[in-house]
Amino acid sequence: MDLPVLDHLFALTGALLVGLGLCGFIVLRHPLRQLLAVNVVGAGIFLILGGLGRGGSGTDPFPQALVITGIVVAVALTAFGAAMILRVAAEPAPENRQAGEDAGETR
Amino acid sequence: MTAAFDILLCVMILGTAGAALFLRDPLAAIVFLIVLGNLLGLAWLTLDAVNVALAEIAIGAGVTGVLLILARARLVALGDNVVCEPMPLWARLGAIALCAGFTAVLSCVVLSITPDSGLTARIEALMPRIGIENPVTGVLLAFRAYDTLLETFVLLGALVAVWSLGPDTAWPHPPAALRIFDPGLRSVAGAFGRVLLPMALVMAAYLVWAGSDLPGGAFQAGTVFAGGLLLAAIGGAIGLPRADSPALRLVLVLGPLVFLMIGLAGAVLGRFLLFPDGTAKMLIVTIEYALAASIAVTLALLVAGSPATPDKQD
Amino acid sequence: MSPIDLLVVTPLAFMILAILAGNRANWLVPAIMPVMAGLSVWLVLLPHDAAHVVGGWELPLGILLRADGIARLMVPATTVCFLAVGLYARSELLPGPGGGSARSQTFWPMMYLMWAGTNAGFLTTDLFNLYVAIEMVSLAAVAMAALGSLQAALRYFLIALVGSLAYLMGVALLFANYDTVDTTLLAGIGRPDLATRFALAVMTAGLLIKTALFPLHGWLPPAHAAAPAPASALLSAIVVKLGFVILVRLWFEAFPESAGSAVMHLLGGMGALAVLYGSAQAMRQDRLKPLVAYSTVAQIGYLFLAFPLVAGAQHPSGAWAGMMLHGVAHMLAKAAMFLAAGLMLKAAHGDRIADLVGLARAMPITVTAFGLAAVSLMGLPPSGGFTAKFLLLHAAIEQGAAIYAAVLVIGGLMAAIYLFRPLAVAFSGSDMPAVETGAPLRAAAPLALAVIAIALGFAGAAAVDLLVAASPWANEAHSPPEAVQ
Amino acid sequence: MTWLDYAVIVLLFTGVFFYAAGSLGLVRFPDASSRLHALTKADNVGLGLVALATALHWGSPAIAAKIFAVWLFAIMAAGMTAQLLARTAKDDDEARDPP
Repeated sequence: MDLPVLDHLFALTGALLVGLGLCGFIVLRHPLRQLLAVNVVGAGIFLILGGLGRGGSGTDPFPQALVITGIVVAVALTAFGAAMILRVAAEPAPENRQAGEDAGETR
Repeated sequence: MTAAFDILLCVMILGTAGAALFLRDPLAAIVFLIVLGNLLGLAWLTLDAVNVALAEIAIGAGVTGVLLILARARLVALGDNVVCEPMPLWARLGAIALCAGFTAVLSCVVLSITPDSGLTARIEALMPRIGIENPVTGVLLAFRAYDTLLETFVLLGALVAVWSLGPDTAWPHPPAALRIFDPGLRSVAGAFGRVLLPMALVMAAYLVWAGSDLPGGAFQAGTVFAGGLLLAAIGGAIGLPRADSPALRLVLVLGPLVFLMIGLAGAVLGRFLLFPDGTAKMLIVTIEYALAASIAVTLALLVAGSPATPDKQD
Repeated sequence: MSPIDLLVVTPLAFMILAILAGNRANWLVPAIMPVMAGLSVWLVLLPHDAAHVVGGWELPLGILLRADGIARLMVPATTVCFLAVGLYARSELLPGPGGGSARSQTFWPMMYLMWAGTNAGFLTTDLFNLYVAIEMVSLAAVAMAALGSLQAALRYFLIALVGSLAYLMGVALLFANYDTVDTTLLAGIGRPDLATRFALAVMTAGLLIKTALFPLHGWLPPAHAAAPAPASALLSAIVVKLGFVILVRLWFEAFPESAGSAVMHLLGGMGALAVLYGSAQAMRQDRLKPLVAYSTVAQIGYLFLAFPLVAGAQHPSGAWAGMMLHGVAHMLAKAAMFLAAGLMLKAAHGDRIADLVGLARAMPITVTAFGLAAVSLMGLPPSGGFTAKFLLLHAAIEQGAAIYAAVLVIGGLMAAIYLFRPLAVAFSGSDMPAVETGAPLRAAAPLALAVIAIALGFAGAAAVDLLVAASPWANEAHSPPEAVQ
Repeated sequence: MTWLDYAVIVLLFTGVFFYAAGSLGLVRFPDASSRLHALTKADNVGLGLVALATALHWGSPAIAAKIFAVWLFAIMAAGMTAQLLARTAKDDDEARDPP
């Protein structure tokens, strides 16, 4: 089996993951599901980076390190996003408290 | 044979991703995201990237999965059942067409780039100067230590940001308890947590130590210990700390602080983050142990969430 | 030791100190002021093109930090803004009698994180390092926006996340294509192939989302208008500028060959529409902070309207100086305006423009600051805004770009109309409303910022010389990109 | 191929068979307790066999020890989750139709 596409197999899978995740982000209307979709897009980007860094002498450690950094940043942002979604859900009252919004906010 | 395995793996990855995105039941979707994370870990193993595989399974599947399951459970408790209103058909078709077009172009772009080992040779040539064997740790903590330094502050900042979201009445109380309330369930989970916590500590220490020469490192180790902490908290073996506890804050900033101090010591000697010859390994391992401790506590508290008003607990 | 590192390390160290200090974190502001001011001066005094790799690891593995012209300009300007905002926030976020609130403890680490992130972004030449810097800034920015409106912050967060991922995808493709993510290396080897074009397209789209250029601006007005005044000031003045600076680096420094005239005019056209749309929306607002927020949408437009003028000029130094000066003038004036607006709204009984009646008598210093900031934003002489718009207009006329010239003039007129309204109301009325006078430092902060924005205009010639010396074309023989002609 | 290789192959296939049987049970059995019954028992046997096969294949005591640790953790986690699932399922059933 030496189809040329096999060299690109994981990178192409990554590209399709990005596409799927993007589609999910647009179609899903709940922020938690969108957060999940963003994670899928991120995983796809990482897989592109890894798949294209694999050549004759192994997988390049450089993109591997970038991916690990990316995964950690992604989980930090996911945690913050989830906390924010929970807070928005806990306060369903619309946020347009009109008068003195700013004055009240910062005290 | 391997090609067949790779293709099967990629098909499973895409199928799982589809399920994680488009299943109607949110809990099932999150479970499929966890499965996706594990399959991606396998893909990274296939690519000989064991460090990434560990990070992907521990963080991408493990922590993210727990985080989303917990968020969903709390949303359901608030009366939001996390089900999306379906979009009108034309909008869905439009979105699908748009993404299909985008994916097609992206695939062409990916195919136009020849995979190569890139900087592998350069990195191998420089590794003897650091005195460790794992090239990924070398990139993370020597060549690109500056990225990693900033990233640890992103993690710390995320926790402070999560704290800032708590309602005014909640500060500085601990997050809503993670522990199981049913006494029978809790006794099982608690016993498990008590057994696992020391084991997780040992394993984390080993992962950092091994990380200089074998796959592993501060992030993977921190995540493993964070998992132990979370299980212990779920079983009620440990409680969650208050946000203003000085001891907690000291642990949280320990890793970034040690990293920053060692970087500044290098600056005094000539360059920020310079490791003098012969000391690189010692300094890297020091940084990694401090980082692993901070990362473990930070990740566990990120999962636990914002401070909660006390009367809502129990 | 070099200020290039310390400008990032110092805010990070203060972030740690702020976390450890808890309720006493506001005492750190006076401590960081002289340090950062000194480091900024040191940065400006560095020899031209001072640069070094972190830890002594050479490119392409290491990360190159560099004090180029843009950094020399933007870092001191952000320092001034952060210092003023820090002083303002210090008196606003004093912990109450019953101990601190979450806000008074978490604002400071977030502010220092944002500060470190912007400085890291201005000083690095590495595209992946920039990604981490962008995330530092975005995280802090969303957390600050969430102090005002959680819903607006959540929307901002999700959109910013997509923007970051688009940028990250571009970085991934560039690395796979060139085995480096350093702009100085890419500048030598960039080739206009499919992968590069696509990477540039997605990165630009992602950064435009973060910079809120029309029509990707939807998240900005609610988030910036609802946040507390110091947060709004940082968001509007500084956060959106980081994306702009990265775009400038990308198009004019790393890939000048790819900067075809079609791309430049696309960005310029979006910028022109942003000026008109943002101004029109600002004119329709009847509340003060949304007005100022829509003014940001309009003012960002000028930054991108300048792209085709810089790319198309025979001697891009004039247009370049105009673009950069506008960035700095807007940064200072907008920070001043949001801080002044915060004080005015605290004194007034509502958040509508009509509620500002008589404030000019009650709080003359604050209204003066608002007025001076407005002068710079309108582009009236003498002000930094005027010099910037004059340089841009000059370049547009020289190139026969009638549409851009017309937008520059019309945008200035519209700004005059929408900014005159709150001022006219503040000066109207005969009786003086009773206003509690806050800490004097709080009123001084916006005034100082506005005065510096005006002073940029007086120092016009010197500033322009500095900016021309700072352009990527200053030292090199090569003229602007040849693709554009 | 030595006898060891044959042993490894036999162990692997038996292990995979148990996994397949467990998964089939998970899909086909009607209620939570019988599904758990299929999954936990069959999968633990499958895991043990696969772990044994891997240890034999590598033939190094150090690696065998690590694989043993992996097996131990997996068994512990499976045991605990099965307990939790079973108790929760029982509570749910009792809540749905009280005895």
